[in-house]
Amino acid sequence: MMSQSIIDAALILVVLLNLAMLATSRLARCVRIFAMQSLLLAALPLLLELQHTRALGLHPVAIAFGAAALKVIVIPWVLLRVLRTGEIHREVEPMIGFTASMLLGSLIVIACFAFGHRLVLPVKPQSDLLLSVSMATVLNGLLILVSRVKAITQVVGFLIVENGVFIFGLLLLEQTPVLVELGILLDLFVAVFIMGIVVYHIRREFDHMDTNLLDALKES
Amino acid sequence: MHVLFIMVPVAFGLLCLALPWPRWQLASLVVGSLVHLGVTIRSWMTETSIEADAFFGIDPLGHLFLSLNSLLFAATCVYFVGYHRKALISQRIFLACVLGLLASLSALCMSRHLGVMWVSLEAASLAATPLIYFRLSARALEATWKFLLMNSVGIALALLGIFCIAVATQPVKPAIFLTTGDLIAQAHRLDPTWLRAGFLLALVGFGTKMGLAPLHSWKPDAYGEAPPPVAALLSGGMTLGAFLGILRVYQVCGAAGLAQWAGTWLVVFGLLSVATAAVFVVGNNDYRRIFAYTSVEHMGVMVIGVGLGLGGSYASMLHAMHNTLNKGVLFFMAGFFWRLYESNRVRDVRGALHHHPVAGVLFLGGLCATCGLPPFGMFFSELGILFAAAEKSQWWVVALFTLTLCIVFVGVMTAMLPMVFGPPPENVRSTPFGEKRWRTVTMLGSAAGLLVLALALGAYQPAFVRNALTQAAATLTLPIDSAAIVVARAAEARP
Amino acid sequence: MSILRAVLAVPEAIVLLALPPLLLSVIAKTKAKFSGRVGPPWLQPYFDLYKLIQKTPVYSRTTTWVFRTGPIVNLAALLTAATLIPVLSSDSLLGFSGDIILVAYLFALGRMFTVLAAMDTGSSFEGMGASREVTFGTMSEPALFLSFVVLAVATKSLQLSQMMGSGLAAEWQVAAPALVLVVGALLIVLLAETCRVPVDDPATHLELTMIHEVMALDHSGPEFAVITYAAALKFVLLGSILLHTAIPHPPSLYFLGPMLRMVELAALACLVGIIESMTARLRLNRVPMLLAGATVLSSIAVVLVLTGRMA
Amino acid sequence: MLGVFAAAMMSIVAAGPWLSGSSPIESAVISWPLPLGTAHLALDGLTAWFLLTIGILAACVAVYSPAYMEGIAGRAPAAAFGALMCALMASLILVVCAADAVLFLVGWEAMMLTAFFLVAFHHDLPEVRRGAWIYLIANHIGTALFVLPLFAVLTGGAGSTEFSALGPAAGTFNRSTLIVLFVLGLLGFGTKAGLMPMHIWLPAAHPVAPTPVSALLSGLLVKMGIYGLLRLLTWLPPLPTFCGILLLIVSVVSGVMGVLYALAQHDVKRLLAYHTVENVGIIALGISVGMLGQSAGHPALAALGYAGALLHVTNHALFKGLLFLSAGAVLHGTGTTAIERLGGLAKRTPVNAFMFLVGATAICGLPPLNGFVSEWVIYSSLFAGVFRGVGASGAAPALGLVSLALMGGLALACFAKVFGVVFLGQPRDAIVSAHPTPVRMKIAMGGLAIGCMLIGIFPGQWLPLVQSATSELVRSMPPAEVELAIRSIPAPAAELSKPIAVFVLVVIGLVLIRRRVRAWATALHRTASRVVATWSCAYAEPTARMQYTASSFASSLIVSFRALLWPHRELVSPAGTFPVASHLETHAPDIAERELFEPLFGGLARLFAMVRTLSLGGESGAKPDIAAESGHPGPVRTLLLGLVSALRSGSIQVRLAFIVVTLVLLLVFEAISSPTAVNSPASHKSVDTAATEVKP
Repeated sequence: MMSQSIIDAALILVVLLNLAMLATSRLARCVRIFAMQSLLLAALPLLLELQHTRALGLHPVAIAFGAAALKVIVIPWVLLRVLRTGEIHREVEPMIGFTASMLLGSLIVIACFAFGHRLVLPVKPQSDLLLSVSMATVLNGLLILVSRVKAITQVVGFLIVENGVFIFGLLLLEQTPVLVELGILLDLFVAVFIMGIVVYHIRREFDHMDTNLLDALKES
Repeated sequence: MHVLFIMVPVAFGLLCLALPWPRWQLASLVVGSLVHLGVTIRSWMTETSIEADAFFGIDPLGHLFLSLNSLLFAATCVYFVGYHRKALISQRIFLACVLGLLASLSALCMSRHLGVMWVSLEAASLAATPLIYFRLSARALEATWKFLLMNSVGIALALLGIFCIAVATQPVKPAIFLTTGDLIAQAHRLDPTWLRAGFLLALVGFGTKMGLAPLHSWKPDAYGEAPPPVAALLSGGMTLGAFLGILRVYQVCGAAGLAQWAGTWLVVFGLLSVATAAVFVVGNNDYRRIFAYTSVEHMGVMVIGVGLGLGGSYASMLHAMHNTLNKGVLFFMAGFFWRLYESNRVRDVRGALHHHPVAGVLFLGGLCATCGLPPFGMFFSELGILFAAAEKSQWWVVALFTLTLCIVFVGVMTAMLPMVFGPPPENVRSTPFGEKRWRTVTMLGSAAGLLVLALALGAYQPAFVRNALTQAAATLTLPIDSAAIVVARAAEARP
Repeated sequence: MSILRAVLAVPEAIVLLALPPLLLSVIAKTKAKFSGRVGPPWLQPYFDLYKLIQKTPVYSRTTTWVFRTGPIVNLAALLTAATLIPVLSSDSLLGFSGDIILVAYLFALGRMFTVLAAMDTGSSFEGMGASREVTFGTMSEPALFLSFVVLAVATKSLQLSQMMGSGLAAEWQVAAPALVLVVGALLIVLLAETCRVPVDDPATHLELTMIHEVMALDHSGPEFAVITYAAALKFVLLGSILLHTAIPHPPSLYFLGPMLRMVELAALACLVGIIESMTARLRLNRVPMLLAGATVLSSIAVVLVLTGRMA
Repeated sequence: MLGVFAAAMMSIVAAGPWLSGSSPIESAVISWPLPLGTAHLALDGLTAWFLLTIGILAACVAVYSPAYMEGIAGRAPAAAFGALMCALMASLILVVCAADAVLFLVGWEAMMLTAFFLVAFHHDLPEVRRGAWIYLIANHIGTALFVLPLFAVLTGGAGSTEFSALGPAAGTFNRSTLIVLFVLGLLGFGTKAGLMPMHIWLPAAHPVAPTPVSALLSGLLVKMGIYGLLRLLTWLPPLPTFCGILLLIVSVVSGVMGVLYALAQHDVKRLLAYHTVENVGIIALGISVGMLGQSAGHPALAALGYAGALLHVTNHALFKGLLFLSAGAVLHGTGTTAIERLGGLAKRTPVNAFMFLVGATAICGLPPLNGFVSEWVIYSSLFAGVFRGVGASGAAPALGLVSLALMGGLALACFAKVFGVVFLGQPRDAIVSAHPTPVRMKIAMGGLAIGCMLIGIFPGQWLPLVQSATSELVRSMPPAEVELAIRSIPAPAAELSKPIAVFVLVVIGLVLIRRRVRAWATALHRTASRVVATWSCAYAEPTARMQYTASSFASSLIVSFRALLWPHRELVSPAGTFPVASHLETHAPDIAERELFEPLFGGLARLFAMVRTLSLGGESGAKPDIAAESGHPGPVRTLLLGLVSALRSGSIQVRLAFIVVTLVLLLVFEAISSPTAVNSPASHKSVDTAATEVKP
């Protein structure tokens, strides 16, 4: 069926976006890539629902629109605003070089695909890729978290991890009640909001966003 | 009833935001926490029942933790009245966040649904973030950033773990909610592989929040930089919440017959934490960081206790109770010394016993309680865990446990005794607030209250306390060895 | 204890109390003979004691009651020991199982008070002597006890009179080598405890080299008499322990035994005199070697006895 | 203080009936809900014996303390002192009365803690803080590392914390477990009892504690270690001979080394502390004979050994208490306990001098005082051991005999030194003045001194009291023989009392004669005795500086035992025509402290410091030497450098990396360990079909 292939294509695109995120050197573009990825993810529940049962239930729609509103519009807006207000030096400054992190990321992706299709789900998922893609996304997000020095990039990394979890959540669309998922999205939003504030403060305190220099607190 | 636990703090928190006058804001903070405490006490009087597949309900375990939190918050709010300074930026937000923390922790303790639990825990950590940044200094900011990021990542992993458990429930038809009741009831039909994965992810996630080694590294920074009352709330209250998260998942694993497997992991992490604390306490020169590491140690002890099952989990509940009381005392005294000597460093604080006898005695009491000396309760809990390990004849656990605890004792005492004994240094002020005695009285009073409570509950255990603890422990251990599951499994196997 | 024994105990006690000074003069005579002199009259020690007793004492203003009681306690301890040690007849008045320990500790008590009396004067010489006394006493004690162990194991008894009586005579056939070693050890202990050459020279007047005499520097009059007499008595007691070990009398010779024992004591005194005339005093820091030698002898004896008993 | 006194009296009264006749064990479960275990108290012969000891000493200390603490005016309030003393009493009584493992441990730790606060009472002085710290750490390590695991093993086997359940459980253990248990007990309780080499806290804590506390420490706390060991032996079945020999060797070492170190000390209280080590060694000697007797199946021997140990427990409490109180009186009067500065106190405080002399005579085990009685029993038990050929065919008891004799001689030397230098002669330091001793202190000391004398002179009445306590210890053996053995203990005491009576009479007689003689001589010459300066070979005016010092007094012995002591002497010998400032000092630093514990703790601290600084920044020990490597760093070194610098920085990335790595490791470990985690594609299909057919 075609929706199946659409879903798979979307998932592959998500993974590619991860790698693109690893490769890009501009903060603003990182945020935008994240927004695009989120858009795809917001679309996914609808596609899945369509493929699964020909009608659209309230639940996936709510999820889709909540996610879209939050991750595609609000959060990127917050981040970009932080970027703009604090005249942040716009380079990414990775601890691991772009090519190296690219390679690592793609290795992760390969490993996840190799491992993921060996993992047995109790119920056959709509797409075999879901599992692998979510794992790949989570791990890539963690990689960004660990390898980037800018506070803002770390926020983005955290968001990527959340996206991976979101993809995993799609596996059990019919289970988790809407309330909980919206709560989760809300928490996510508040988290990012507060992060944004803190990042802003960091810039004001240290007039930089380089978390490498945040190491006054250690055992002596 | 359940709504009250959440709405009372929320309402008073909004009141804090609304009221223009600082004094009134403080008043509403104290009143709010006290009302919450009152509601808690009331809840002990009345018999509470749990409706199935409700998002909120009070089971013995949650009730215990809820009461502990409520008590700690009440004491801390009273303490804060004495502690706070006039020139305080955005005091209203701070107070609102304190009450928000209380609300979300109450929700956490009462939540019957893993998702709801996760949401409220995340909310708790978000409410805690501004509290850590209270001092508006660069160091505080750094601590805040580390706390926020690490906890968010941890919590995300925990969410992944919960999803895995959800995946594990897929074979169950008709589909069930993620309410703990259902999960435990249907545990034997869950997919073990995904359950294991879920447990491990949740362990790492909640473990980060709880501060188990090697995921603990945000703790010393946060506790060292946050204002001491906040550190007390985090180490005595929020860690309990994270612990509860682990326990919920552990309950499911236990019901699914994975208790042995999960327990082993808990013991491993516990021992690792106690050992880490041992290494980092010795020769440390910042007393708040030392307290942070003792917190890591106590988390480890609790986890070990649960991992050992049966007798151990009772001791673990006992330990959780005394940890809350004790952390309150320690950080209250730390705040007092901070005001008294204006230094975090151990070597700047000398001769407290001469300088301020009451504070010295309280601090000494807190130390003895932390180090597990009788008649304080931690002596009994640690002894109980030791005996439990011996009963299961896990000699390695016995050996490592005693050795590491001993090292922690040596480290803490070596560092802290000079703070209490000896002649005080010159050029320190006699009372932190000049002529304002009432501040001293409130601070020391709340500390003394907790300490006396710890002492009383350590030496003498009233029947209802014992019941609460044993019932809480029973919820952890009963499903594991109850015959029902075995029968159910047999029924499954037959066709 | 039979009536006869009680009756016989009286003359024995009298002889025992009267004997010691005589032995001193026996030693003196022997040494005189060896140096080709006539030597003092036989009863000289008794004259000395009488002279001392009637002198009025001179006390240092540093001293306290300890200075006066010291010699008395010492003498009392030795007299008590005399009721436990078989001296002439081969059984003792108050002997009981375990009295060897009491005897050893009575000697120690005497030493303690002599030393304290010496230190009471606050003079550096007495302090020096006291230090040496306790040093050598400490070192001779293990040798003494090990010898006791040998005798006890050999005779299965803890009562001196049984350890050295006719019971031992039988043992001499079995465990002769061990007992010979014990006798050697006991001889050394005797010389050390009674402050004789080669450990100490009572005749010298170089205070720096003396042990026993220097402790008595400040004692005068009756106290000094008591000290002198006590020294002699100690010689008799230790000597008779040595003799009962070396030459256990069979019970067959009834009243001959005590007479014979007196002769043997005199002979022992001669022997000591001969030793004093033949050998020179050891350097003080060599003395521990001698006592260690005694300990070694007796410990070898212990090993012999224990292994022998195992076989 | 009244409270302490009352408690002491009560304990004596409580102990009374149990000593007279061995009535059955009386136990009471108090309805006091503890978080763990049951509040179960029991009173048997052993308990009663220790209660008696506690009572006697504590009563005298209670009389003594107020006057003493008035004299030593510290900044700390007297009320706190009294309260702490009461707490200490309570915990002591709890320890001996507890019949439940948890309750016992509560008492045990409470005792340790209250005693710690008492030791640290005058905490203004740095040496007090150090001593108290060493006390706390040493005792807690002993408890935490050895006593707790011991009880963990026992209760783990028994499944209950009741003492009554531990015995049967111990019966089921195998040989190696029993040995482990015994060694744990030896280390744990030995630390409290101060057996070498776990003794280091005694010389640290005793000198700095207020004197009544030192008396209690040395007289009672240390005995609790002995109590614990004996209690453990009542549970364990007869142990292999090896254990008995081990204990014997340990006790011989602590006895001889203890008294040797004592000989080398220059501070009265520190010296007394080392003598405690020695006397504990003597007690343990008795216990070891008892164990040997048990393992060889000789009830008489076992009973004799244990009886000797128990007797010495009480006697040591008496005379060591007396000595400490008397030393306290010296401190109270002169303000110092430095031997070399004191002298001639017998003239100024004669009563105190007499008290100290009594204590000294008793501790040297000299007749006619109580020390001799117990040592005599231990001697005879050792001899009996040699006869029976127990313990390496009698060699072990023989060793015990010799070393006990050696200890006696050395103790004599040591106390001759102390008494002679401190109380006799002239004051060595002019500035040291002596106030008279208060009456209440005299009364307290008098009580103890009278106790020593009574026990020493009437052993026949004393020995029977120990029977019921001893029978507790040998209960595991055939009762008939045990009965006989117990009866046979006090038999020789009657014999012993005869010559002692003779001795006392002779002394009195000689004193009377001396009186008459002096009267007669005075009548003869019409001149009373003259008092002049010390003659000392005709020095015109001997000064106090010319006296023999304690160091010189002990030096000859110390030098001859230097192989064991490793003393370092500072001898500035006089040189030149007009020599100036020559002096001799001998110090014997504690081998166990210097060679065993300091390196151990130092090493641990260094190790932790390295780990800490490496894992979260700070001054790293590793970084410089890696950085110091000159030249262009290769890949490995770069990696190392990067790793180290990353670890040193408290950077957020590293900490997140910790989380990630932990997670990945866990999952990988699970995936590898559990085969069900990863299925082969083959099984995939079956699941698919299952899923499809489940789907409607």
